Amino acid sequence: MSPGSVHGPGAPAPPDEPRTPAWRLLATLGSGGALAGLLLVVVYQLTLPRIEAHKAEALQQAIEEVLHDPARFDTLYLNAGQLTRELPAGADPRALERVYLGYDDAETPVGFAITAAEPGFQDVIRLIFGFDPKTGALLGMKVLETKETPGLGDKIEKDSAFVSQFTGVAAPLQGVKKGAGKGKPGEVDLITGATISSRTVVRAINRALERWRPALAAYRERRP
Amino acid sequence: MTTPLQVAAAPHLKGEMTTPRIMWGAVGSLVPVVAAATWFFGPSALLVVGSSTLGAVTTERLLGPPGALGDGSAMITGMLLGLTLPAGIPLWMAFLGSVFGIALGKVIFGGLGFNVFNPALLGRAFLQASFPVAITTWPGRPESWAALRGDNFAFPFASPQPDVITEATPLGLRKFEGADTPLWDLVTGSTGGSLGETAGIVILLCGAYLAARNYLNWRTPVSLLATTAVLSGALHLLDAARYPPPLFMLFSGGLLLGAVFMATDPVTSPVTNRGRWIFGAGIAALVVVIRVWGGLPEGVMYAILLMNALVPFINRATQPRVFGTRLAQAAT
Amino acid sequence: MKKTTPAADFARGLWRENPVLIQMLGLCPTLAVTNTVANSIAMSLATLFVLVASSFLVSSVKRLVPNQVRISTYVLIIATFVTIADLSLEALVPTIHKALGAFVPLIVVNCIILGRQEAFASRNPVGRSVLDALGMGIGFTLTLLLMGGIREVLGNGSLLGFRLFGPRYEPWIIMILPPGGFLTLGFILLTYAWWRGRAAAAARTRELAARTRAPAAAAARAKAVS
Amino acid sequence: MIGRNGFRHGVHPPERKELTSAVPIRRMPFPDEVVLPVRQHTGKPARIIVRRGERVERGDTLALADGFISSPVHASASGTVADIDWWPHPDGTSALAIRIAVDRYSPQVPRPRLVPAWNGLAPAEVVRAVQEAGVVGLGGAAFPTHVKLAPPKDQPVELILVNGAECEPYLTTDHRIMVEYPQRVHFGIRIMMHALGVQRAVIGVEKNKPDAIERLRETKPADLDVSVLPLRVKYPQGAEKMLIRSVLGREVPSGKLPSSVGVVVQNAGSVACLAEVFETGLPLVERIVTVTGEGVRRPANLIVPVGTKVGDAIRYCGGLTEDAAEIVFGGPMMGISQATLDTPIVKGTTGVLVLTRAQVPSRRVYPCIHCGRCLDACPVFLNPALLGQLARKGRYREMEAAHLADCMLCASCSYVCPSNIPLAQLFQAAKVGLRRQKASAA
Amino acid sequence: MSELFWILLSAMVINNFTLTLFLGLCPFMGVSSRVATGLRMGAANIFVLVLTSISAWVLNTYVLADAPYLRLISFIVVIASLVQIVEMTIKKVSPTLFRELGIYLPLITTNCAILGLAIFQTSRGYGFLQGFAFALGAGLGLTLALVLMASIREQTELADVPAIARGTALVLIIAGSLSLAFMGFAGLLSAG
Repeated sequence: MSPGSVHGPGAPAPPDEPRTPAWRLLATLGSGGALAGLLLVVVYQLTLPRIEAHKAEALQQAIEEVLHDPARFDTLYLNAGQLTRELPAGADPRALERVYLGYDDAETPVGFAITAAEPGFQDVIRLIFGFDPKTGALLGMKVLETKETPGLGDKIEKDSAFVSQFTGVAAPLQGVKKGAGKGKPGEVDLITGATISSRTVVRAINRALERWRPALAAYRERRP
Repeated sequence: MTTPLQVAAAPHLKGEMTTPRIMWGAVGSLVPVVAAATWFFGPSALLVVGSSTLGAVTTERLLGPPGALGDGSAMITGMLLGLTLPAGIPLWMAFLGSVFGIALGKVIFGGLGFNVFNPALLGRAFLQASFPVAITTWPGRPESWAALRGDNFAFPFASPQPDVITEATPLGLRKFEGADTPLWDLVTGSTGGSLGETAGIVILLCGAYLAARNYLNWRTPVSLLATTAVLSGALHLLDAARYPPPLFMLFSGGLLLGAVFMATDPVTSPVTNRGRWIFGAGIAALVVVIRVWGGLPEGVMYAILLMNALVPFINRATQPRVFGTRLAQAAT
Repeated sequence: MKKTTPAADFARGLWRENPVLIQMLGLCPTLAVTNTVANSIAMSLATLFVLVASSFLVSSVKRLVPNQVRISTYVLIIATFVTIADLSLEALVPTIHKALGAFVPLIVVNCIILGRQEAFASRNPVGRSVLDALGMGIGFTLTLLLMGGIREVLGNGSLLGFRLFGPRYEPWIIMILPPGGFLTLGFILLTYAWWRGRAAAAARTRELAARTRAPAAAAARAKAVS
Repeated sequence: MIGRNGFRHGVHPPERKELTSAVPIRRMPFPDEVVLPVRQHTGKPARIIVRRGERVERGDTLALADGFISSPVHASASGTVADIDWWPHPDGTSALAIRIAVDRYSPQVPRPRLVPAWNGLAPAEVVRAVQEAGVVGLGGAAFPTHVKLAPPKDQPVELILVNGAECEPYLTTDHRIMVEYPQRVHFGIRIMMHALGVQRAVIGVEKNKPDAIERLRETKPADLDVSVLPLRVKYPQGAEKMLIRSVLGREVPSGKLPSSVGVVVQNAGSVACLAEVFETGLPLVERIVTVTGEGVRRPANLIVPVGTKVGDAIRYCGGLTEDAAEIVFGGPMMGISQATLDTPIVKGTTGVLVLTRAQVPSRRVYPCIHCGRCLDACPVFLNPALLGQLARKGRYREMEAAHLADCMLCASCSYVCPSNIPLAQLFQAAKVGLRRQKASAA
Repeated sequence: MSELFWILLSAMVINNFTLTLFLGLCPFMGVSSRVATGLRMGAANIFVLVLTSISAWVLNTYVLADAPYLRLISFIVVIASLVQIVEMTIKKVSPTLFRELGIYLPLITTNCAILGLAIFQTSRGYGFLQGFAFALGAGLGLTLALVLMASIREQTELADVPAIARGTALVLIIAGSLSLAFMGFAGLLSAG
């Protein structure tokens, strides 16, 4: 905005104007604010179901993708180092970290879906991956959010050859240059030309697993 | 009295050095570098450098001020840009890079002398941002010297065919695979890399020649190389396994080419000598930071461009102290 | 203010006072979200909606609002409509909403909108204000489409997602990166200045020609008279 | 080089002094006409007191000093005032001048003493005598000598610095004077010491004049505290501030005169001239000038009457060569090229330099490439590159802030500029422009 | 600690607010013709950005948890009043500082970098310290871009820029080049 084209909110009124009583100013702003608030509440209520549905759908899609279509999944909250199925009393659900536990048709747990984030080449890469504590192997990986270079770094999301490697690979992962692997478990071929981005994915998963491992282990033990 | 008297302003004597001579001197000393590149990479090198030079010269001719070709600066831009590219890059990309560098990096500022960024590097940065894969694909050695590398003749605006064998640069090897290249290979140039990255010795000799003839100001490259050596040496002493030794830093990547031919571009480097020391050191520090902690294996191009942007600032900060002013200040 | 026709109110924003190209307003969305045509459309429609709705409302209530709290009220009105646009986009087209990210709420500080309220809607009748807002909004839209078009075609080889040049086209990725935004707008402005320069030169030539002809004609007339 | 015997920066143009450095000073016969501009010195022009047709003898006062910072003009030859009119002036403009048709058969013998004998004069009387004799600095700027001999009371002078650097290429006037008349130099120093009440003097001579250094040392009177200091050969060693820096290791503060560091600088030729005036009793009516350059057939050092037209001097030196192209008054670095052979040699003319066509090629100007060579050349540490760019855009005020006033137009920057940018010329124009801006603002 | 450092560095150079996210373009185009002005504008921005970050955190944590639809309105109102209060305070406390910064403060209200910061901070779920680092980095990045642009523009004033490029077009091309050069910082600290 060019300076001076608009007076600041507190710019003094031109002297030739009649003085407006303060109550009128407050009343105008107050009633305007109230009307705006009212309008927004209405719109919010109208759009909320669809927005929530979109979000839930996106989450469900991601979980289904990394846990390979589980029959259903539970949300587990991390509270004081423990994973709990129920929201602890009085806790703010937004403040708690969580993982998702998927079950197959026979109600057997198939694995956890865990989100992770690490700074990549351009900005933070956020992803979700499925992990089966029984085998110690990954079930799948899906990038949720990335601003990596189009055509290069965004291959972590779009290159199916890269993404499919995260199914069945043993943790912790080890990123290797394409074709330079020695056949060890846990090896993931990095993307040529997008080494940093693909390595960030590997690192994000490894770090998340490291962080979650005690809680996941503890949770398994308590189950019959 | 046969001739009418000429009237001219003082001085009536002139030093020998002229701007075209400086520029053409640089062009001349780039010839051995191009020759070395051709020796290492075969005729592809000549094609790539030729294409980028053609792009630069054509653009300068069409858009630049009349007669600007005579000063030789467009020629330098084209050759330098070519030398920063891999041998197998499609020729149309090399051409496009020069067009961009000259048009938006030089002509738009008013031509020679007014540009803020090194046009060759701006062209290179444009290519790197546009075609990150093609510009970091270093094709492997073909059977015979005369065979072309990569896909020089890709149709304009079309992608190159994926090359079967590729090489990695020493810096890439180190950054992404933790593999070291023997120093001897670096010095002799038997490594992968862009055209002007492997001829370290030739570049040093050409630089020494230019400095001896007073075509370039030696302070920038000396400051740049010394700071790189000191910084990387200190890091190397701290953790020899993690940080590469100074000689590796000096001889790998485009550091020498940048130090001798790009950081010394008078137009885009500081005008004061103190400024040149700072400029060189700043480039070196950025190179070390980008190479060691950055996401890219090589940072010379970005380091020089970033320092180019700082040049007006450095100039302002290193204004010479005018004769007789320190005393005046002391007196008051 | 000079009396203008409704057509002029509408047309002003399209070209002669184009908010982006001439007034250099609203650069942030113009550069930030134009890496695809789809994003450009979504952004410009949202802006158009906010602009028209705010202009309508501001123009309608202008007599009720004391001058001292004028700007605050406008901001309140704009922010309300932006929130509505934001929520609606999120509900209707979640993918595009995600792509636009924070730039939808940032419509609030798009100087075009507040600028039109202050410069036009607060002083003119409702109908003309809406026309003006429509013109400005469409001018903004056109610019964004131009930007988005250039950037998507060069940067991705596609238009609205459809590949234009076949699979062998090598995209200029820079065009969909931030530097590409600056460079594209810069290039558009260069082209515009070049075109205007040529037009001005042509006009000068015509004028000169007319001026040199006129005295000759006058002289001829004078001769004929005498 | 820091410390004694040098200053920082500067340039090394080819010296070319060998053309005349070994040629003894010779007296040129009187020409048919001499032209004496009323403005031959720094300060107010002299006031004319003769009329057309009047007869004048050599040494007669033609125009009186108009104020303290002014200097009179004397007839340099006996003859008749032929005309008083505008005439080409060596500075490139035209100026009011008195033309004297020289008596062909006049013996030109000086009449009895016009300048009082020096012995027994009080310092103030010396100053007056020097002014009345029309003595000015002969090194180029022609600053009235008597003004230098009467410095402000609050800045006591401790040292007389005799400038024998002669750093301009080609010129050998001072060189020959120091070789041929070293006693005069010493005598001049004695007079200055008396007038100023100073005990000590230093003569600075560039090392490329070893014979001058030797002769000055040989002839030094035992009772004078004078030392001869060899200086590095570098342009502009002869600039006052550079010379003081070289000899004393001190910088004259920006915007101040040498007297602020207790020094009076006088060029060697002027010192000798001072002595000569008191020796002969004749006012300043002739000077020694180097006529040189590849465009002159027989380069020489000549004694010429002040006001001799340059064409006459050149003709005496065998005339111009076929390829002569430019005639410069002064040295090649700061001299001014002349449009006509009728320009008179005045008191401040140190040399007449004729350059050939090959030496003055047409110079194509290229854009500034910020190579910084001018910064390395500027002896007063300015940033000529920046100043030049500001000058091109007419931003004089900013140039003033960047110390334009400290530029002494030595043209070292222009000399080294690879892009042939006429920096010194731009700065001179800027100085004029700035003065004008200020005048119109005031 | 390293996370905070990365947030700061990211907002400053890797994802520079102005050169990569296009926030704060108005001052970037308008107030970047003199280095001294640019520096002052930058300083004013850093100050307001940090204050905004703190107030956005307070709002998000204590006020807006249940009414996210009021976020935008609250932010814009709070920022406007904040700037107003700061302006008055500075005027009272230090008239010198007010002369230096005062005229830039009202301009900041309509600067999208400020609102952008609040929105980004919210959508990324930054806590107090993270928000602080983010605001500081963003402010430093803005200042850096502003000052670089100003010093380059001062230099191009001496250049023979072709008529068609004078003004905004040249500034945009320079900004594009700067943005291109800043790409060199990509991946910083994430390579390990």
